[in-house]
Amino acid sequence: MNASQIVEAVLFASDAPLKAEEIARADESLDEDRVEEAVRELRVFYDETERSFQIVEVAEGYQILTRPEFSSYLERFDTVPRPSRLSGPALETLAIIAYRQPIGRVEVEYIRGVGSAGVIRSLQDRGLVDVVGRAEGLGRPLLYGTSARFLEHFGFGSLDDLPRPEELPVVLRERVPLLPEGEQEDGGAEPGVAAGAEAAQLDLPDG
Amino acid sequence: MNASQIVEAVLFASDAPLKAEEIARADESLDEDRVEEAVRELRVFYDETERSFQIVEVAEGYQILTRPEFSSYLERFDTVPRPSRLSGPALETLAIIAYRQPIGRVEVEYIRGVGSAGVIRSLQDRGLVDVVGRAEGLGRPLLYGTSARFLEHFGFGSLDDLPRPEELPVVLRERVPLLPEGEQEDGGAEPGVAAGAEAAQLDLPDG
Amino acid sequence: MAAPETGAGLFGEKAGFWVVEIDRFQGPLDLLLHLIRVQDVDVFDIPIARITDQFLRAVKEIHATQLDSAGEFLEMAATLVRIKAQMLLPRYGDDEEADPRAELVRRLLEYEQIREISARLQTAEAERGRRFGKGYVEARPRPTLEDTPLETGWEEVMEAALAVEMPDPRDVEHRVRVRPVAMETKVALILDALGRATRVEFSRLLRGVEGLQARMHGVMTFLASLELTRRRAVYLRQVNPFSELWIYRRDPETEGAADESAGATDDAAEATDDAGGDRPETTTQESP
Repeated sequence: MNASQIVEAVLFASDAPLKAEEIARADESLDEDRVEEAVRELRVFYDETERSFQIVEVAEGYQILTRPEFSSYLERFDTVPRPSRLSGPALETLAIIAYRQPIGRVEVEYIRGVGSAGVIRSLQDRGLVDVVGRAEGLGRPLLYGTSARFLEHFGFGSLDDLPRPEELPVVLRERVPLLPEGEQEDGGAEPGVAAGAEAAQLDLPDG
Repeated sequence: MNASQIVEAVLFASDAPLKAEEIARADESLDEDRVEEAVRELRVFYDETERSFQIVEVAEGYQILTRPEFSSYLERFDTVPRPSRLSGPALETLAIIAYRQPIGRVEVEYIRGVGSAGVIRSLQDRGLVDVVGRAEGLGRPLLYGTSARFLEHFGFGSLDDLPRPEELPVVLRERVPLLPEGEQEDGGAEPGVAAGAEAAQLDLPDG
Repeated sequence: MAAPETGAGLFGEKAGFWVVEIDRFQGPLDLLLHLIRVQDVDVFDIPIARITDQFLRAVKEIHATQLDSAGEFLEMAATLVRIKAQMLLPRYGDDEEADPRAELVRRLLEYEQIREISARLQTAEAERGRRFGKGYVEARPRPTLEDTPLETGWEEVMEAALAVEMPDPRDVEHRVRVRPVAMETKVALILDALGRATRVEFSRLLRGVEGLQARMHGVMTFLASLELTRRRAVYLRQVNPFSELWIYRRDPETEGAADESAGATDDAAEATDDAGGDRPETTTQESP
């Protein structure tokens, strides 16, 4: 058995992305570099022989997935599991958490303008969002961040694959700590996340 | 797309074996004979290029499976002991059981707000949590507590050594009554407590 | 004023009053952004009076079944009204920070950006949805969990313990925003005070309220007085900026002569009906 065959077998036998160092566990002869090399070989081979699947980098790992061109054929089969779709509020909340992590619930709610405890909880239940720490300050509110499953769900290789702020029509810049104005009645649960959270200060033009 | 590619994609993505006539539904250009022919082509190709997988025919139809020669790698991949960490839900559940033991599943679920049968089972599988008795009342529900292995792993001489800092939430610090009157024995019927919901995110592998 | 909104398809005139499909909006920022974008208003120079009017009108149509979100819309309404009031005050110098709209504009732009990002996430989700992983994965022996070395230390368990939040028994599935202050209570308070006098100072209504709650009480009392203004049960007077705000009882019979501290009628209830206020208005229905 050569390295490519072993790596292929492991990728074929998995329904989730695997990191190179995980794949390397399959045999003593493998290490991370050998695995990376085998992945490159397999990719070339799948391309050249026009396989219907390819190796995709997802969630900082590798996964064999069908090429998108085949979706219309596959969607006809009950035995092909359907991907799930998130609701608008869930996407909106995820967007905030992805870009501002680590971020507390109160800060998410201030940005959205609506209560978000239920959405955050359901994102947690789906494994898309994790508690990643606690803020300083009164009540030490929980801070949330995105998980590996978040990357998997959207097919991102890493957080770097998120659209860059400068590509967006509205530009994110360095921000001063978010100071909720009076309309926040969650008394005292000050989001003390100024330090870690990168966020936006949208400067107003003069006048 | 040629017939071989479509057949390959369908066999790859299907979670159950498919018969030739079923596969033919993927596209109008296909019929049973065309599918059988494509399967033959793919088999020859997989053989000649020494793929680690093959198309097998079982009673219910065709399926792509890893070749048996690779099973030892897969087994090794799975069983090489790798250090793992407790997931967020497992940590939360363990904390609740540690501080409120002996405690029943329903009470754990009440505090967490989500179904917890799966998490508790995985904590049992890890040997961190044991059944320590049964409660009075309807159905005499099982009560859980931490194990000797729990004390050993976290380096406690006895349960009296568990730190109880000021900031510990009241629900863990004191044995405040949990369920509102009359709901005490309302096993599992809590709204929003879906047993399966949390099953998938139990133990994330290390890394 | 009606024209641009109808064109936007946001409002529809039905049975003589305006209906807004508040369900279409994910929250007050969404609605506000819609009002601004659809009328092609410069977000850096929001005509706050007009937008506030439109917003308030939309919020009024929130149905009793949507009380949960009503609070959020009302908070925004209070913010808008406050900004509107501040815009009337003289501003000192040309310090841009002094623009009372600045924070709102920042929030709106930030929210718009988040919406752009969610749209892109949705696209990414759809693209990922066109690829399929291996459907069938052979069952293989799993290592027993008990043999698996555990790397988790006590600090992590402790952290989780500190994070445990006891859920509200009334709130297992949905978070019900239990408002510390009900606007309806404040409406009653104002009407009660005006039952005994023709006018009352705003500050008197807040007597005895202190601490963290004071601000919310202030906002809700102010909202209540606006609501009563809308129902034409009262009108507000303030002689100078920062001077006392007076709430006057309004006699519907003397409409137009409101300046002379309202007449002797005590028929506030009738005035309420007058403005179509027979719906169970707005926020209340609190859990105790």
